[in-house]
Amino acid sequence: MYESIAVRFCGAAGDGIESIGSIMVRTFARAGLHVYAYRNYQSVIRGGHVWYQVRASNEKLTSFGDFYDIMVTTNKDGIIYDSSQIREGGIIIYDKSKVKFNESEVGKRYLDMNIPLSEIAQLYSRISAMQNVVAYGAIVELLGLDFSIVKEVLEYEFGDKGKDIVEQNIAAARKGFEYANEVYENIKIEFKVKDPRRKMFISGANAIAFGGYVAGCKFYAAYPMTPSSPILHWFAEHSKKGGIIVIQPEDEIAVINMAIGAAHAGVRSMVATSGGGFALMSEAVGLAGMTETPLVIVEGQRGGPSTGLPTNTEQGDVRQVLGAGQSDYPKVVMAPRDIEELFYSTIEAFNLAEKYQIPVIILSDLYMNESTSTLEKEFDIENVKIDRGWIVKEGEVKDYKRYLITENGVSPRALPGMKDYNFVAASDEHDEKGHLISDVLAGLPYMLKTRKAMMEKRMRKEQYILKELEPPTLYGSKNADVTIISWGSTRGAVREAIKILEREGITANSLEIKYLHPFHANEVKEILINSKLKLLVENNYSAQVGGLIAQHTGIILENKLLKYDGMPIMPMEIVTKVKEIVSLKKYEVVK
Amino acid sequence: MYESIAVRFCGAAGDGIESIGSIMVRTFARAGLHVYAYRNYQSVIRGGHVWYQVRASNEKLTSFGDFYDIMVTTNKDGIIYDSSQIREGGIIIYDKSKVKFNESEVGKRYLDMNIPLSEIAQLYSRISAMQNVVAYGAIVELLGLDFSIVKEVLEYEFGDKGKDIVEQNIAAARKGFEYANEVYENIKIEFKVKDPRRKMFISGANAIAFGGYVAGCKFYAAYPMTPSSPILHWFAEHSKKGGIIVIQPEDEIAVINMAIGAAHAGVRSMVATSGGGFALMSEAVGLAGMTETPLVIVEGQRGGPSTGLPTNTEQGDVRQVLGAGQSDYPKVVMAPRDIEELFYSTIEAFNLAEKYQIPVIILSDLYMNESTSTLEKEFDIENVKIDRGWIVKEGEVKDYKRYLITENGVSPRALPGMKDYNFVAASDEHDEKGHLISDVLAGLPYMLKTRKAMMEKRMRKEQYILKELEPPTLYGSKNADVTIISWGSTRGAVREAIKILEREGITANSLEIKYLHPFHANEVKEILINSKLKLLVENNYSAQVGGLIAQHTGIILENKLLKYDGMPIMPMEIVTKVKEIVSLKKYEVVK
Amino acid sequence: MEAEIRLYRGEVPPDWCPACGDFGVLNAIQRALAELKLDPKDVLIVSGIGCSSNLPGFTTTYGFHGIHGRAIPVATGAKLANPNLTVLVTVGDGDCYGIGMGHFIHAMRRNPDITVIVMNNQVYGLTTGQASPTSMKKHVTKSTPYGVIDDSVNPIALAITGGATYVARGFSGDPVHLAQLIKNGIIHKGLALVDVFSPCVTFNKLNTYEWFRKRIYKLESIGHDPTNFELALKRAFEFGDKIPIGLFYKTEKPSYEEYFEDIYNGKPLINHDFPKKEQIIEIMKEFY
Amino acid sequence: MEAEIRLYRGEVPPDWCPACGDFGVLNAIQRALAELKLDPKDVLIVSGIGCSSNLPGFTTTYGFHGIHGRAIPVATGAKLANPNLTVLVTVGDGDCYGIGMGHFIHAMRRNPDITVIVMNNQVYGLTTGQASPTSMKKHVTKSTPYGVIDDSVNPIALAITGGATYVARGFSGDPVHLAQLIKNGIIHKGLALVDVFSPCVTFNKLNTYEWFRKRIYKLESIGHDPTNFELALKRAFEFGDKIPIGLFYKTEKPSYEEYFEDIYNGKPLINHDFPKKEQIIEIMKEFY
Ligand SMILES: Cc1ncc(C[n+]2csc(CCOP(=O)(O)OP(=O)(O)O)c2C)c(N)n1
Ligand SMILES: Cc1ncc(C[n+]2csc(CCOP(=O)(O)OP(=O)(O)O)c2C)c(N)n1
Ligand code: SF4
Ligand code: SF4
Ligand SMILES: [Mg+2]
Ligand SMILES: [Mg+2]
Repeated sequence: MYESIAVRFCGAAGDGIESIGSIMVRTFARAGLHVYAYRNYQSVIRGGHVWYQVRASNEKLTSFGDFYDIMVTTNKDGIIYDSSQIREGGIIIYDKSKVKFNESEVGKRYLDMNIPLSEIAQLYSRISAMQNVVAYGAIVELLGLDFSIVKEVLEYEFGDKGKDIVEQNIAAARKGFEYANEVYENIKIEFKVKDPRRKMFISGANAIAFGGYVAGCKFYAAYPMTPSSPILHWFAEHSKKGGIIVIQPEDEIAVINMAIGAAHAGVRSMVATSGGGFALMSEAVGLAGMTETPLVIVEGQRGGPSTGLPTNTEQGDVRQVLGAGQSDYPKVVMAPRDIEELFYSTIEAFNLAEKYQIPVIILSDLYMNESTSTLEKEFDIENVKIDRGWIVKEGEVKDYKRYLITENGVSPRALPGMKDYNFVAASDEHDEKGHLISDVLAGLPYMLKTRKAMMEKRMRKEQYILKELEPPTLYGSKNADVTIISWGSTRGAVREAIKILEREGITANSLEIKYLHPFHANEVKEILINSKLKLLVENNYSAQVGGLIAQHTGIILENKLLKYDGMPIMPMEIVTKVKEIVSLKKYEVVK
Repeated sequence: MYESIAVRFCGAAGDGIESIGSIMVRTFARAGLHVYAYRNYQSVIRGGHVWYQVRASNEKLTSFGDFYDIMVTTNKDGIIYDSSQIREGGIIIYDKSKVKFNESEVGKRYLDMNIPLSEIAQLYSRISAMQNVVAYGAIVELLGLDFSIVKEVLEYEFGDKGKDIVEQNIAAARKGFEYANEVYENIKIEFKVKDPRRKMFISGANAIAFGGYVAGCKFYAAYPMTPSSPILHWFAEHSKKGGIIVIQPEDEIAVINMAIGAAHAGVRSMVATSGGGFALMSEAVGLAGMTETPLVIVEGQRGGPSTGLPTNTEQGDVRQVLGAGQSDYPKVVMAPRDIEELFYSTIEAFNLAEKYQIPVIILSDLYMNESTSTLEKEFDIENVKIDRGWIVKEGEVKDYKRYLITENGVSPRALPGMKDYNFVAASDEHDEKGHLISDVLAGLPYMLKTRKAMMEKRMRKEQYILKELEPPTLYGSKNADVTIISWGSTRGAVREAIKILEREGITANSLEIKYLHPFHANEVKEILINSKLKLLVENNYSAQVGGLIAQHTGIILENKLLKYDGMPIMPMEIVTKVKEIVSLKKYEVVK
Repeated sequence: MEAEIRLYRGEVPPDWCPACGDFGVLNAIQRALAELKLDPKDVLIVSGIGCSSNLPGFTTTYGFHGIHGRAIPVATGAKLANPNLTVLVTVGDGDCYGIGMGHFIHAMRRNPDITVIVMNNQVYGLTTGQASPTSMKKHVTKSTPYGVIDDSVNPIALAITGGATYVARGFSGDPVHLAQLIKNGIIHKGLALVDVFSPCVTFNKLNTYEWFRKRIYKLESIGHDPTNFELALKRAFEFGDKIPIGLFYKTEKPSYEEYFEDIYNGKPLINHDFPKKEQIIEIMKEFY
Repeated sequence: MEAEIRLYRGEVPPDWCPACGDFGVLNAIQRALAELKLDPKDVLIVSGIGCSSNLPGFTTTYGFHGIHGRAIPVATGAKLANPNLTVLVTVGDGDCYGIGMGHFIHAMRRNPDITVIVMNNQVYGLTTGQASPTSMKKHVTKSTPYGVIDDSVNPIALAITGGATYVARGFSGDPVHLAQLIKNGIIHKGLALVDVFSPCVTFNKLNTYEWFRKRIYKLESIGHDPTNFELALKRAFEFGDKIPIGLFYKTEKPSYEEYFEDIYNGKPLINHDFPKKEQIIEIMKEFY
């Protein structure tokens, strides 16, 4: 009995790999299974080598898996490049009459499942992608799933293309199903569905977009950039239904300044980009900080530096977002740790942004934005809270001061159009009324005092924010041999690694950081001081969060698993590294 | 006998304060005195309150002084706002018939020196600035300097405006001189010049520009921004004489990309800006890192966040420059600690940039860029070394690989136009030949390996760079009671504070950090571990370099003097703070 | 009128140099607003950075004094969020035609209903007098001690070519005429550009009030037809002994906000409700 | 000719989709270089980011494949540093007319001697098909599922208005004609803009080869006079059933580098000496 099962579809860009991948995802999810899916592709529109791996299980999954059990490939690249990751004894479905390769090139550890994919596909369509549908039918059979689900899913997927297309696809899948049933009746992968209620599933990018919608985002601007473009696509698609103005301006600088304008006027607004676009935005992030304009900014990290690896993942932009814009201004930087959290964090981000009148940065990455996962439970819509912070009502305040100095640094926010609250928001340093002190008054005693007070007022917000951010806790047993420190998307692999380690007799727990700024220095320090062996896991070259931890706690983590080849960190890599440090007893002295 | 003497000229913008300030500077320097001068002004072109303080001494000065001895003011603002900083018993030169104020508004601790500045000035010119020239003559008399120097300096200053103007000015100054001599013959400030050889003096901005010229910079692009505009002005002025192409493009993004283009073509190129402009450049800084293009970038910090305090100083952009651009790439960030060092560091920056084919960031600030100081010795031109790094010669290399993997990460650099070395520099990840691996190959085994190797090759440079950067040492006695930690421009005030403390029986030494990246972690740690009381001094809100020290050494400095009101840190502030921590014995545990 | 104008006069007195052209522009804006009887609370003035960009601080309207070069995007965002606001942009030539050029051109093709007033003094005033994109060829400035070598940009011609629907030029020395141009610009549905010769008396010793007075003439005075695209462009290139001011070009096309009418559904975005549970659940069905 | 063209064919085969318009552009560039007998080592091709911007990697010349939107500044800097290089810019419509618009307009007024070739496919290809600044109104794309609402930019008209000295448009479907436009652009002293209709066969199902073939005609064929500014602008606005390709406009003005001739002193900057001790000491006198 398999705990989880993973299917990998291989092909070239343009072969419909993405389409068959999402069919597989939907099939599993509708069957009641949990799914985690990830796609590896290249920055070319056609050709190259692409794979889409869909993993399913009765338990909630947190990674697409180190290995897979079934491969479908329509060319030899899949076998040559990818067969080393197949689980010993796994199955490769391909058409021997079409896919030719030199067996000595690959260490054969799999079973062949030769299906005349091409011949069958051609019965129904000239599009080569149909081969994958045939194989898909065979997989459904292999796993012992009911064919009815195939019909349902293909109807959903191709419904808008017309009845004929749907029928063709179903017929092709059926042929695959039958072929497997007849020719390979002895090959079966036992896989019982425990809870047949269909599961909700969503991609990371969509979780952000949907979260934004639920939070009441009314203005979304973005310039396309992998891996955040799908957020733009979702918003554009839902602009009418959702009542959201969605625009694609000329560049990222216009994007963020438009969003600041919309936020200043009073609506919740959001932008999303990747590292390069964020660099361009960074001046205006400081503008939002200085003018105390609420704004949510999504930074989907990808491989850098510069254009780098535009279709691969990395967690390398921590220092960039923390250092965005000159001098100091209050902000929040949060790194949600899975797809579910991306949704809730986006709502949280809007609330923090408005409550504290600050820019909030959601640091995601390509791995998470482009992964699709089922959810433990459907999103909890009942308990969504909207906190718009202190927006004054007409008549509420006398002798209005937009930048009133208050204990928690938050001042009454008026929106243009309101009576008696007229003010100017300025990027220059200003007094409580918003009048510039940076020019006529610069250097004078009043200015020096006011400047100090305003800087302190703004920065005080961070103390209050920190108090309301949930502090990190330790996942797993308190006295574990090893504490694994991760942040953002790497948590998924860590959780799975812990399970595997447990089976091998090593207890590990995990410190999973979400808030990078402001930082829970005391809590993190407390946990680290009380933990034994420590391993930092980051998807970047220079241990950027490791540096942050040291900065705030004085604890320099020496054991590190750093990966920067563009691929996400996988559970087995962590397992291996943990075993290594356990065997070397690399205990660290807390310095 | 005064150790040093400081003169402050007060007035409104447009009153010629800057001009009289530099006349005073030149007068002292030509007389053989050391000078340190700083101007406080506002972001308005006319009006407001401006002062220019010129301090002189027989010893080298490192700050413009906490107090001054003589004020010249042509309006009451000087007296109202500034008289609290006059040294007890100092002299204020003003025209009682013009400058009226309520004596009760100021705590009178000075001597009046009433001179009919306006009446005298009007004899020679209708320009009100002439009043300052009269006062200047009086000051020369007060200090017992020879009048011949006045003639010399005024000829130099006004020579290009014609003989008449020169004569008018000299006559006005002479009248001031004579008036002081006759009416205030009993007031004298004894001040003997020890070494009458004239001293070289230069502003920080000019030191950078001149350093760039000496280093062989041939392409300079900039968009105006305080406090780096004077660098542009110097270069523009000297473009023909210096053989330098100097342009002012449409924005900072064009600026840096043009400079990268010029550097790629093979000339030394440089840009300068302030925080906001740097934010816009940050994407392209990463481009220089990825394409391994040598580039020198000057970031002159000023008060932030956002437009902030455009005419005041701050050291708040550390995190911004360290985090510039997504992911990791090799770079150097250096913060020269005085005007002399700005010159030498600019040359050093060009050598490092070309030797390691990286962007080098010089982090200066408004205080330093706009201060003028004499030098201990004339710039040492004899020993200027130019190191262009590994530029291949035609025929030198076979089977050329632009991004050859080498031990120190430095690859052979070819320039367009050279035979047989044709290559493409790409912002996408690439292999040794420069071919893109980011698209067609993404995710494939070869790509993963190559990516890792290229990332490591580039980052290895930093290890080699660190070895050749001069490590920080401790200034002052090894076993001092207090160790003051500073970086960049704050060193000047620290040095002076140490002298003052010494006189009061407190021994202090000082760790003065210049290189912020890569960082001398071991050396800094060693010094801090062995020091007793520690005080961090920074001109920003959040102790940005304090954070950097903690990140690299694990040592969190608890005692801090942080200033963020736009004014530079002054010696007496440090003295006071040191006394406070000494009295509280705030010893820090090294954690 | 003076009493009405006073309604728009802010607490903070302008900090411009005496006789700076920007006084005339401020005056003209206040006059235009007064003539239109706009409540200051319904007006949002957005600026960038420069002497000129300090303008919003001297009025009683709402304002946003952003960063250098980005006023048009900020204004566009604000207008989209709340089309009930009268949105003005008040910036300098460096801000709008230098660093802001990309936004300027793209705004023309979008045509949001904002009025862009550019105080064109042909120098960078606040940074003490470097050349600007409209500085004349050979002009000697701090950054061009050997004279400007770039051809100057022609904002009027670019705006017309770029698709602008109201393109005018005024002169600070004639604030009454200027006020009319601004007023009509505000009335105009769509983007109105009002480029203003607004002399920098401190740093531009070439393009002075005098210099302009000798050269400018009013397009109205020669019966120019502002609906004629080709003629408008022709006049736009006149910049020598004779320099036209007035309305160059005016045409009708939908303003940007009009494309979003089905989203507004009769109300500015800021008055829209947050999504309701049923709506959310409806959309959530996609994720199964 | 084929043999000469092969001289410019790089080691890496283009990774564009089969039938992508950019193949035609690559081909035309190689042909133009071959006809001019330029040594690949003396050619620098600068690009930004986009499918089109991958072009330099497929040639044997020197190249700089920079960041999105910034190719023109990089090329300008390189040309100034070494005017002996033949500098081409090869970019997409998003790169040049979207994010790069500010640089585009400012380049026109400077007129550096570079040749800017824009592969205009009216979409963002590499990011999988969003609308671009040249997308046609109402075009349905991933980012505009309800159709494009912005008016498209008119790069030809903007370039002419902006002061460009050589403005042409080609079609990838006619690489021989295109090669001539590019070749003459390279020969032209000053900035040459060659906008190219270069269909994205994957994401632009509207503006296909077919679509263009039905509409385009050659300006040469109607005897268009490219020295006539007004006529050039008029033709630039033709974009309906008939769409002109060919040379719209050509004029003479000094190229940017010419302004620096006294600095070059007959040699490109890269061949200049480092300052000599005496020169340094001479300048150092200022600081006394
Ligand atoms: C990104 C950025 N770059 C540079 C500056 C410095 N700066 C302030 S105002 C200004 C130019 C002002 O010129 P203009 O827009 O013509 O306004 P004016 O002062 O002439 O009215 C510049 C370059 C800045 N604030 N931000
Ligand atoms: C600053 C920045 N923003 C966004 C991107 C993402 N991006 C890559 S290519 C591209 C657009 C490509 O369109 P175009 O220039 O028309 O070239 P094409 O692919 O159509 O040839 C974008 C937006 C980026 N690389 N950098
Ligand atoms: S410097 Fe020029 S633009 Fe600025 S306020 Fe003075 S006159 Fe006006
Ligand atoms: S996506 Fe379009 S532009 Fe890109 S290579 Fe394919 S056809 Fe060409
Ligand atoms: Mg200006
Ligand atoms: Mg395109």
